[in-house]
Amino acid sequence: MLQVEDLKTYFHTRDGIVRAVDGVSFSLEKGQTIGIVGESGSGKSVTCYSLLGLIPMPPGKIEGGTAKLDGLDLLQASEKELRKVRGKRISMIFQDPMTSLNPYLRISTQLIEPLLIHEGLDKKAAMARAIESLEEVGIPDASLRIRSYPHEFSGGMRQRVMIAMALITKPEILIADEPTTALDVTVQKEVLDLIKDRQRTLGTAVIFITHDLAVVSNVCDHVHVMYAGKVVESAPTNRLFTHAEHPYTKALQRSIPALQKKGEPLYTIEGLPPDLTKPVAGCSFADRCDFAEASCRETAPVLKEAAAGHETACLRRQSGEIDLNS
Amino acid sequence: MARFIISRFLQAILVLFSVLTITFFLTRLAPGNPFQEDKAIPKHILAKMDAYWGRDQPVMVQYGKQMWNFATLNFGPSFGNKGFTVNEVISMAFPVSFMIGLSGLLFALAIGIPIGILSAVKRNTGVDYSLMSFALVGICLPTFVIGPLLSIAMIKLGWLPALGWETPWVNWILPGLTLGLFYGAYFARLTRAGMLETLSQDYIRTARSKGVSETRVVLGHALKGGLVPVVGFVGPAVAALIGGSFVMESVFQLPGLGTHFIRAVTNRDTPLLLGCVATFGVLILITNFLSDILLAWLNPRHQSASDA
Amino acid sequence: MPNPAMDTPTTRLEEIEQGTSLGKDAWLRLKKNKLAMASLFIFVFIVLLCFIGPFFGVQHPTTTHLDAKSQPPSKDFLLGSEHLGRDILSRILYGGQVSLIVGFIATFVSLIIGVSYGAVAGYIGGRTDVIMMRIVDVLYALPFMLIVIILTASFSEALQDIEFLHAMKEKSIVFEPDLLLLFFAIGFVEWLTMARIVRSQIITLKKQEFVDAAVSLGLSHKRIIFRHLIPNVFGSIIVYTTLTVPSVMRLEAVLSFLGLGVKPPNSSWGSLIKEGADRMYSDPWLLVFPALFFSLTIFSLNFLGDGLRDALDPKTSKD
Amino acid sequence: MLRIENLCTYFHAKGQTIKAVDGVSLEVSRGEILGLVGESGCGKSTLSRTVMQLIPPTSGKIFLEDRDLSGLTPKEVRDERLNFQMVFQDPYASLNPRMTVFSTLAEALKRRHPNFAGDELSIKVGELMEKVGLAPRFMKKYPHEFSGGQRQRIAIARALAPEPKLIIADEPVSALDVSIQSQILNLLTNLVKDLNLTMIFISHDLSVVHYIADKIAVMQRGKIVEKGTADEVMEQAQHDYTKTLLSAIPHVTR
Repeated sequence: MLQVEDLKTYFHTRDGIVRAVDGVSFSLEKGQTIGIVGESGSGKSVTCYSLLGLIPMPPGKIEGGTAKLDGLDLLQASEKELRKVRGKRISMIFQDPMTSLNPYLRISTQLIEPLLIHEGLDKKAAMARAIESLEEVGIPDASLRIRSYPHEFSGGMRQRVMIAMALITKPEILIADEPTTALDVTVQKEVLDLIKDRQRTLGTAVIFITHDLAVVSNVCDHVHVMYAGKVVESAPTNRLFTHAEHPYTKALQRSIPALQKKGEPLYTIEGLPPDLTKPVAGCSFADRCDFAEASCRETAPVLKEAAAGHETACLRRQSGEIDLNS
Repeated sequence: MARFIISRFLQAILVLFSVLTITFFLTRLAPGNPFQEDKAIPKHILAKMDAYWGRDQPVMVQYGKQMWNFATLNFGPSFGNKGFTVNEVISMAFPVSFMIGLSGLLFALAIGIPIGILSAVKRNTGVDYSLMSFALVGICLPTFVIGPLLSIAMIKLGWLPALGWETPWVNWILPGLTLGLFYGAYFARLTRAGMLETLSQDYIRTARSKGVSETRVVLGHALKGGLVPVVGFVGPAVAALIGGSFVMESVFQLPGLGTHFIRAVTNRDTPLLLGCVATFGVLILITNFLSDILLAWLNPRHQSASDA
Repeated sequence: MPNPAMDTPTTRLEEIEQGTSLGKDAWLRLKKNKLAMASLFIFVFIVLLCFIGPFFGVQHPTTTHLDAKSQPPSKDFLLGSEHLGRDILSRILYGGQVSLIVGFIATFVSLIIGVSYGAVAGYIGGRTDVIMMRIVDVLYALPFMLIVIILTASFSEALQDIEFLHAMKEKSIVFEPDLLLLFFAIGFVEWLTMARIVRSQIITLKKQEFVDAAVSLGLSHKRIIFRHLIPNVFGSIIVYTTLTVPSVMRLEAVLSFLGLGVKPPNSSWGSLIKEGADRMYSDPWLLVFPALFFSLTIFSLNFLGDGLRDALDPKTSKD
Repeated sequence: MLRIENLCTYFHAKGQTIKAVDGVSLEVSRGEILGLVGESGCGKSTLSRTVMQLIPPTSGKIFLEDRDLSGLTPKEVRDERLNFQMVFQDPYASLNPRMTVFSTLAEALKRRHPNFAGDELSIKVGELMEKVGLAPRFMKKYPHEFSGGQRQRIAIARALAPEPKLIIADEPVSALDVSIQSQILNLLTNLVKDLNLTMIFISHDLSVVHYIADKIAVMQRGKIVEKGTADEVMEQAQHDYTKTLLSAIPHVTR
């Protein structure tokens, strides 16, 4: 359904060209849920924003690659074509519910907007659909509360409104940019279950962006791990946790406190995240990798199949010199 | 909402009261006597005149009387303008000043806001720089320079009659436009800053992700938030506009309250002075009141959390 | 992990690298902004011209040359002469001194009152803050033009006959009674916005965690205010000051225009422009040159202020 | 080391009283890490700020090494402050952007040793930086020239400078990436072990607290609903709020 090939998005800032997304490829089938995992600065959000042209240009610029949605290349599409896709075929929900809703407009005005634009409904019909969508996401006495303003809702409630707003036009794809990071653990669980439940009933495909490996393991079928603007590993979720094929993924898993025995010092990835303005000839994780060799710093790694549906971008793993799961 | 209105109204009364008190004591402190014409008036006559106007009573009594006049809205005779009461002077001159201020404000909003929005949307491009430097020109040239230049231009282009007082509505264009240009520049910069701030908010990105067209994003989503600082400035702007209207009156020879006010100050015509201050004070309080209500309507959060 | 019980001091003092402070960082960015640099240069040039120019053989501003009334710009009257035969260039330079002095001292007055008032209100908070801010609201609602007019008009005679001022007047123009009055009147009115800006900055700063850290170190209030709060508010104070000077000069010009500011024989750009505007049809250069100097100064100060704001604003520095 | 008895901190806003801390009693002995867990709005930050004397308590007692802090005069409180220091959550807000690392640490060091000066002070600052894993040659740099993780190390060094008896870490790692998080957690555990510190570690993330803390207290709406050793609370949770917390954590399914 969605095929992204070698996407490149750079930011031309005062201190040099930031290669935020440097050749990312992935695909998304109907009803599938994929996770894009990475730490801050890995380019996971920029990747998805580039698909919908939500990057501020300047300073941002899509340098190359294609993103085919059933034949339509989103990267080349005109603003008019893109506007037909946004909110109709692909919708988004964002991280911070406190700031993602317009504080000056009523919930009702913001909810019916996609219906007015994409389905040409009149206000009354759109209003009914909006109340119904609020009930579907579990907001009590929706018909009363729909006319109130965002600041009268709690964080968890607002995220539900966001989900209702994104799914009101029954899009084919939902991009969720860290939807639960700003929420408390208990509320996070409810929101995750809600997304899964709505996905089942509507058959929407979901791209889940997060830095939290544990969230990914519960929600996603397939995971792409990103580091410094590139995908370093992509695998079905269970294989990722049992047979990690890239040192960065393995290191990430070992530094999660929940997986460690008490008292043992946590595994730490030394050094600092890479400077995206300085391109690296070899593997950008080389300076922080325990298995790094001279060869890692010369040739740029490329994603290669390590097992069925499981790719890694670690040269030494591809040549079998190291085994991460021994 | 009612509690909000009442608390604002009480505050307004307090402000007006303190304004009048300050002004009264300021004039009292100032030396000199309203009757000191150039030709020396013998002492005893001066004393009799003082007694007649009650200027010889203890200050507090005068203060009390003056405040009573203020409360009953009649300010007694004006020293400077023989034979006219203050109320008459004001009722004649105030509409002129009010019209200058109003047309100035309208022009300022009409010029400032669209320019502010346009240069915010087209940030850091040729359009933005040229509009903003135009706004800067508006701020840099004093009103009494823009006025004459504008009038020459208009007359040369034959659009407008010369100065004076013939067809009423025509004469508001020039002073209004002059003030409008000046304060329009302020409003333009404020709107641009407000819009830029709002356009960088997350909910604008949400709107775009819903497939909303760019114009609708700017006018539908961003405008309300962007105008909050502008509405906040309307109150103080009116206070400044009144000052500006004085200048307009002398540049375009319009018989407004400003000229009377200046004359009242220079020759110590306290009743007229207080009358003018009260009129202007009320005008400002009304506009502040309106801008608060507009602000509350614009920004629902503002009203419920009525700030301290 | 470095073993914490390190005995030999490994800090070789000479190895310490110098960091770039936010101030230096801002100066570098300001340098890149050509517009701001150009306006800084223009402004400094005008100030020097006004204060040093007269020493280089410019006519005395008040001597009248009856034979050369209302001459267009010529060899001996570089910018022409006005109806009493006085040289325009010298009047502009001396007038410039007056306008600039009024601009800076009135701004200085508003800076001192505004910053301290705002800092105190912001830092103490609670009821005192509310009361102080109510007072500011009262003053804000005042038609400040009236106040300035009342002050200047009613007290100008009073100051005339104070001997002390007469003695000082010869020393320098600053002690001219009218000017003293202007400094105080404008300063008294202009500090309100500065107080509000400083107060809101202090309040947001107070919530920052590094202030809590300073408090939990048991530092004195004085040290917290001057070492932690004021340096972080400095940026917006500088920016706003560069925007106050032009607005104060404009206020002086309006007052002079209404005949309440600088009294003849002294002149300021405001009074010169007024005279020019009166005779605009017959001798346009009387209006053009003073207006040119006046606008150029305000224009450059405004652009400088904008440039400073972008340079000092951490948000824009990160993009 | 620290004993809190029935501490209450109430706020009065718009007519009703908010019971942020409502009768909390806790104990922390020397060299021990107490984990304080609770969701946002449960009052854990208010509790830490009350113990730090940044907010006056409404009632109840706080004993530091059996010395009652709530009864002291403001002057005594200021002297006592050196014994308990705090590490904050947001690395970008907890350092004065206009002061170099050197002046920030020197200011804290001089509180305990006013006589330090000149080179001796620089060396002491250098040692402090090494203790938290930072290269001393960066001491003259400004906070905006460091990454989030490095800034948190500077904040920890500042907390260590006056050699406090108790350190309260209020969500020190929540704003950091996982890889940086583990660096800071290891640093904290080593420091507590080597310098025999006492620490209260506050977080909304139960798994992080379980890893680092010896004892855990779970807080809900101003009250401590469960107390015990780390393993007791994790394995045999009594209170159902703790159980919901535990079940809500997305465990990595093997």
